[in-house]
Amino acid sequence: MKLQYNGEEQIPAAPDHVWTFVTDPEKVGRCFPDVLDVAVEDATHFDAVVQVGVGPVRGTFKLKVELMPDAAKRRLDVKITGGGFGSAVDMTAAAELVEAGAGATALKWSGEAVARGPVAAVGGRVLDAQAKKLISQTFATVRERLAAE
Amino acid sequence: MSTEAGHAVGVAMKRKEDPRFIQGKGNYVDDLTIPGMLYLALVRSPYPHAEIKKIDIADAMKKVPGVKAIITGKDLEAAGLGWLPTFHGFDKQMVLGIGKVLFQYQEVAAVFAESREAAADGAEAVQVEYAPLPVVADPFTSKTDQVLLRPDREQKTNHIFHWEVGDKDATMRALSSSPRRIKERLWFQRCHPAPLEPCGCVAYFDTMGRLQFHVTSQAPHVYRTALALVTGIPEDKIHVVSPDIGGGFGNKVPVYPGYVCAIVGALKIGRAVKWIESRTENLTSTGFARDYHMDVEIGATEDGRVTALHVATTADHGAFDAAADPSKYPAGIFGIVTGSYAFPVAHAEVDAYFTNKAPGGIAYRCSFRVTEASYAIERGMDILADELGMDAAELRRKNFIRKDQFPYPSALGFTYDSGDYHKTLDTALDAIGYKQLLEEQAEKRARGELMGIGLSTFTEVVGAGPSKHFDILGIKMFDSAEIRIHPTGAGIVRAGTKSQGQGHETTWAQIVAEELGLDPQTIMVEEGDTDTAPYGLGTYASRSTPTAGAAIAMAARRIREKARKIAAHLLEVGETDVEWKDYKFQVKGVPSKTVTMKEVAFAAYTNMAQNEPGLEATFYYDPPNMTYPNGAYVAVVDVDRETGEVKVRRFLAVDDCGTIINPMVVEGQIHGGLTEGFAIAFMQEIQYDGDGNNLNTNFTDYLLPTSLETPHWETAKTITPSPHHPIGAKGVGESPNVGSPAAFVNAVIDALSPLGVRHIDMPITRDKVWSAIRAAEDRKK
Amino acid sequence: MKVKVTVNGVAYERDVKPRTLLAYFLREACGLTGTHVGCDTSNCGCCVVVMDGGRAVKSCTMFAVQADGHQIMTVEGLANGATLHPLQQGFWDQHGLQCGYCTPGMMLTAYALLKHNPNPSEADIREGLAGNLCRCTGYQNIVKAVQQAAEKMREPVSARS
Amino acid sequence: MIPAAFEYIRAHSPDEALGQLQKHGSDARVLAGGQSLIPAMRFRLARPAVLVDINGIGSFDYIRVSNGTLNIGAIARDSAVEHASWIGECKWSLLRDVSRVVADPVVRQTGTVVGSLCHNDPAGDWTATSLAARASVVVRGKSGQRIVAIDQFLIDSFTTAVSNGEMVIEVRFPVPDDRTAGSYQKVERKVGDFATAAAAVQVSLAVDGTIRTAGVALSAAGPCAVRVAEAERLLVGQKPGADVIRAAAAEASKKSDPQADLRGSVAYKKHLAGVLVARGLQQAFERLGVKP
Repeated sequence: MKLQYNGEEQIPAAPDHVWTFVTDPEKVGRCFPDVLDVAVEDATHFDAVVQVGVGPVRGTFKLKVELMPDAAKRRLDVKITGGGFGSAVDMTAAAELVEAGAGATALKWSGEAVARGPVAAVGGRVLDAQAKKLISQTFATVRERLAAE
Repeated sequence: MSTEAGHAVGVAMKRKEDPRFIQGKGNYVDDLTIPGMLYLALVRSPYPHAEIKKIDIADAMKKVPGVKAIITGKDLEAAGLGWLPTFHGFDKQMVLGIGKVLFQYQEVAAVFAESREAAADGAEAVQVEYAPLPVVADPFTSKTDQVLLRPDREQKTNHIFHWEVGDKDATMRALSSSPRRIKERLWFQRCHPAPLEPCGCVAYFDTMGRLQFHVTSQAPHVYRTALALVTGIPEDKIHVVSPDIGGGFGNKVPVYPGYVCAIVGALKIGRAVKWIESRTENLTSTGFARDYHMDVEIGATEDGRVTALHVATTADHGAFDAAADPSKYPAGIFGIVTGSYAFPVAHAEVDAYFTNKAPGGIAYRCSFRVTEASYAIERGMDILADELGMDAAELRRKNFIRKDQFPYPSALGFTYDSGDYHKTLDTALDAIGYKQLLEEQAEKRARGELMGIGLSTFTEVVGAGPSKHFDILGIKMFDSAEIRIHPTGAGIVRAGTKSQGQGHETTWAQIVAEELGLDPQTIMVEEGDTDTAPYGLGTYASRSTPTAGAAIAMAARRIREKARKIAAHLLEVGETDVEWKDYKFQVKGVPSKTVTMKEVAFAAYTNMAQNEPGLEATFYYDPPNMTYPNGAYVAVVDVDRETGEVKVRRFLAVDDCGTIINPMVVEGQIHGGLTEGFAIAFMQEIQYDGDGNNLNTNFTDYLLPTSLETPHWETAKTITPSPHHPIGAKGVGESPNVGSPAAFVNAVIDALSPLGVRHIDMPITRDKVWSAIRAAEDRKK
Repeated sequence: MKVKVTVNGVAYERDVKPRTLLAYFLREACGLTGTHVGCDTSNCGCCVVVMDGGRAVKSCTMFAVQADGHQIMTVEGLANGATLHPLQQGFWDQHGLQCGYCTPGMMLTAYALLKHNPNPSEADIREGLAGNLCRCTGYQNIVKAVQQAAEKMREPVSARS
Repeated sequence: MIPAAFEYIRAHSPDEALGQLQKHGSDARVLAGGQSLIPAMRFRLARPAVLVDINGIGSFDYIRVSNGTLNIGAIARDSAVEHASWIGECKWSLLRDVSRVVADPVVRQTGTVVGSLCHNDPAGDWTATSLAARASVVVRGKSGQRIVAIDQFLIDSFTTAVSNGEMVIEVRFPVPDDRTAGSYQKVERKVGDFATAAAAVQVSLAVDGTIRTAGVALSAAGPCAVRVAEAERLLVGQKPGADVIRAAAAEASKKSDPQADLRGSVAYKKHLAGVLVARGLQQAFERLGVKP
């Protein structure tokens, strides 16, 4: 099953500042909701373990994350592969940074998740809620962290 | 109920196998426990098409208590067991993924452990790294060969085979010169037989080093030979036992990777191994059925006489060609597609392709692709009737093969044995009150209500089959029986078939009893044990009665001939003076001088004179022809415009299966087959999305009807015995499943036809009906 | 965990893991293989047993530890010695089974149904059995079997053969 | 399919259950009927470390009327509602309808009303019913108990107002007056399936024959069951009739925000929401002897 989401966050920080944050594997990795562990491999790759919890469904997802920043430092593509529960979940997310007034950035994001295996087959409706949460909360947390800086 | 000697065929005798089932004493494969037995769980791929980068078994081996061993495709390949020949014989299937996986839920690693729990935990702990490959999710994409799915094959194409029968040029000429023509694409969706007992096995090597293999197999002898060929174990060192089987419907014909893994594990570890698949595994990896996209074209004269039939099919065979079809028939017996009609000329062709889906193409309660064929012609005839504005019954009647034309050579090479199609149809129309229904429908249509009447007047072809045409892995499709009559007149019959609920323990005894004048209650039936039963090809494709049933009758007649000699001795006359009359031997013309088979049996062991002692016989029956059961089915439906719900108000099945051995069992088979036909028409489908994900992996989404959805069935019969079968029986197990889907669909389309709806593919869901109604209404606006 | 479950009147004290499903407890710890498992989603009903005399439960959707201290009846407990239960007799007489795999669960669901409703109509029976799947019979003869049993069970005890 | 290992605790009293839930926090789940939880555990989608079984708490097994509400305890089975002595009364017709179509007849003998609400499946039957009947839920925690209106209880798919360390001990349905009737309309692909679409309605009439109160809710029409407040508003004060039914149905279709799945397309499900609300209202009025 394929799921698609999108949204926008208004961040009270300049685009360059936001860019530095979102392209830092350690920082962005820690913005995943219910993240248990982040292991940075190099500047654009890291592994993350996140706790999954929607209703009765509890467990962990092991995710391999690749950051693909563009040269203009305004668009970041993220490829996430991994899974849990004997199933595979592949996600892609894209964030675009647009200057929104003085010292503010509009972070426009979109995401897509493809789940395969028992999770998709049995827990599709649960997974929908989870994938949405994973992607939307990550960007919301990015905003919160930057706002707090 | 008579259980007296003789008069056994045609009696609604209660089933002899039932006492153990109703007391929970059935003996299914999962009921078997061997001391020290290990459990096997399979690791399966979540990806439909991917390279296997790495399989890490370290955690599973070290951290999960109770895991004894794990094997992968590479291990099997090294042992020469990486691939398994499919029954169709022209392809092979990976036992465990080697290098890559080709369908979602494909087997990737086998975990052997001390308990079910440990095996499941171990399978979960195996880590597999995949690199996804482009997915081919339908045969039309496959056709382009843009992604080559099977580089292991010599032929570098996804095209598996092209098969055709009939005169194409003549057919095309006849079509183009026909004043009226219809053409429609009909998709018979992918389904799964889903017997309630999943597949499974227990394998172990006994103290003599012999493989003891207990397995849910509809064809145990073929398994033994196949295992000998695959593993190199001499065939005498393999003992296959099919215990009680909780439904088969074709699902339990192929050999599955789990079986091979269990045997390899038993050999490698030296302990018994049990593998019982879960429902998810059953629905996602074992033999699917159908998945035929059929372009049907029929030509006709203005007054409704059919002139030609052309059917071009694109078949989706999944990742491996595991269709369990006879060797010379890659599209099975699809040539029966001319149905009950006297087509002067016809042509059928099938092209099959690989896709990233589970392998199969098995005969699901059907004689090899006959269900697809029957659906094509019975839908086609209705579409033609609609095109001509002619009553569907009238069109059929006009084109039926007439009673006086049998044996009838069909345009596609079959010789139909017997039938009286007009009588069968008339019986159905009278019984259901067709005229009144048409009147009611006319009134309802005037009020805008949607009521439909659907017909299906199908002809089946079963009993594969004559050795000159039919074989599986080279083994001719005869069947066999061995009968031993004991001194007291009791006896045992063993056959190469294997009941999965069809009631052979009762019906085989009835045939023996009828032929020998014995009490069926004292005739034991044994099947499924390759050490004791004579070689046979098993039970599927409605072949048991046409083949083994015939073999039993013939073996019984051999016994009767031998018994005649002993009877002559007992009656103190010459052998030629003894006749078999009223289930007894009698001195010709002297009704008072008789001797019963029971008396003869005793004499065979105590007073046989110069005759060979004992009373037993074996018969291998090579059928001279197939049998051709037929039927006329009528469905009456009401459609709810607002919700798209279809209510099957009435359904009448008139079947002609020739001589009936046990009317109660036959009726039970018809009820069951109609229920599966209903399920196929309205509920059952294995769907894949465009990414190759299987969407119907358990009974929450693969819908089997309950007692509440299932209609009430009405049945009736005509009897036209098969002229070439020893007792005139034709077989019935599958007719209702073959014939009924078209009746349901025809009824729904008939209900919607005033709106201009011409066709809806199965399964006919509420959403599809509602959408069709809405689209039709939009067109009118 | 130690549990004590009374099955068909016999107390079974066994040590089980919490995750052991009741169906496997009955089949493997008690050796009562008449209870079958046909799916993973509680749809098929092959595993139905009767708990505490009147409640039909799907034993693949209950843990053995939950049955601790309770009474379970399986298909093996239906007959009274050599005398078949009217449901068993009904299924046999009416050809209410073919492969036999769903039969135990079907009979036990019917058992609980008849406790609540001793005189069910065909519709009541069809509704009551809708949590059990059968692939062979098309249900019609199962309905007849339950009707026959209900009729038999309504007779005064003395009138039963 | 075998669940992952877990610790099993059988609670013998409400306090013991709460104590265990508080001790284990998010690792623990309450096991009542288990008819959704155990299948999820067999697929290893759910893998709670601790299960707190409340089936041994006899004091949770009740259905009784008290202070103007019908109270259903935490382990009262769906079938107990189905077989309740009063279930044939017109005012309880919504509960009667729903109690006959939840899951399947065997699952209903183990599944519980409260458990179903706590599970909060998007296609649940008791959730929509509770909205239409304006039920409330008694949630118990460390600091005593609170009563949560159903509208505040259902938060999102599989998510409710119950926090870690809390549990629901009861659901309360206001006892309707005698001029009340309801209806539950469900389209399902087969018995035991989740609803393709479902509608719960409950209406009461004033002495003058106008609609005094109306409850209209949908299931399988969004992340969780949803009240169609617009439909309720336009019904109240009107005489039962084809026009108001049509208008309420239109509001229901508008409100429905379903997901496409194997059960049907978005368009079909939205359409069904309207059809089912209309049929539900029609039936409820007929049950009150009014032919709209």
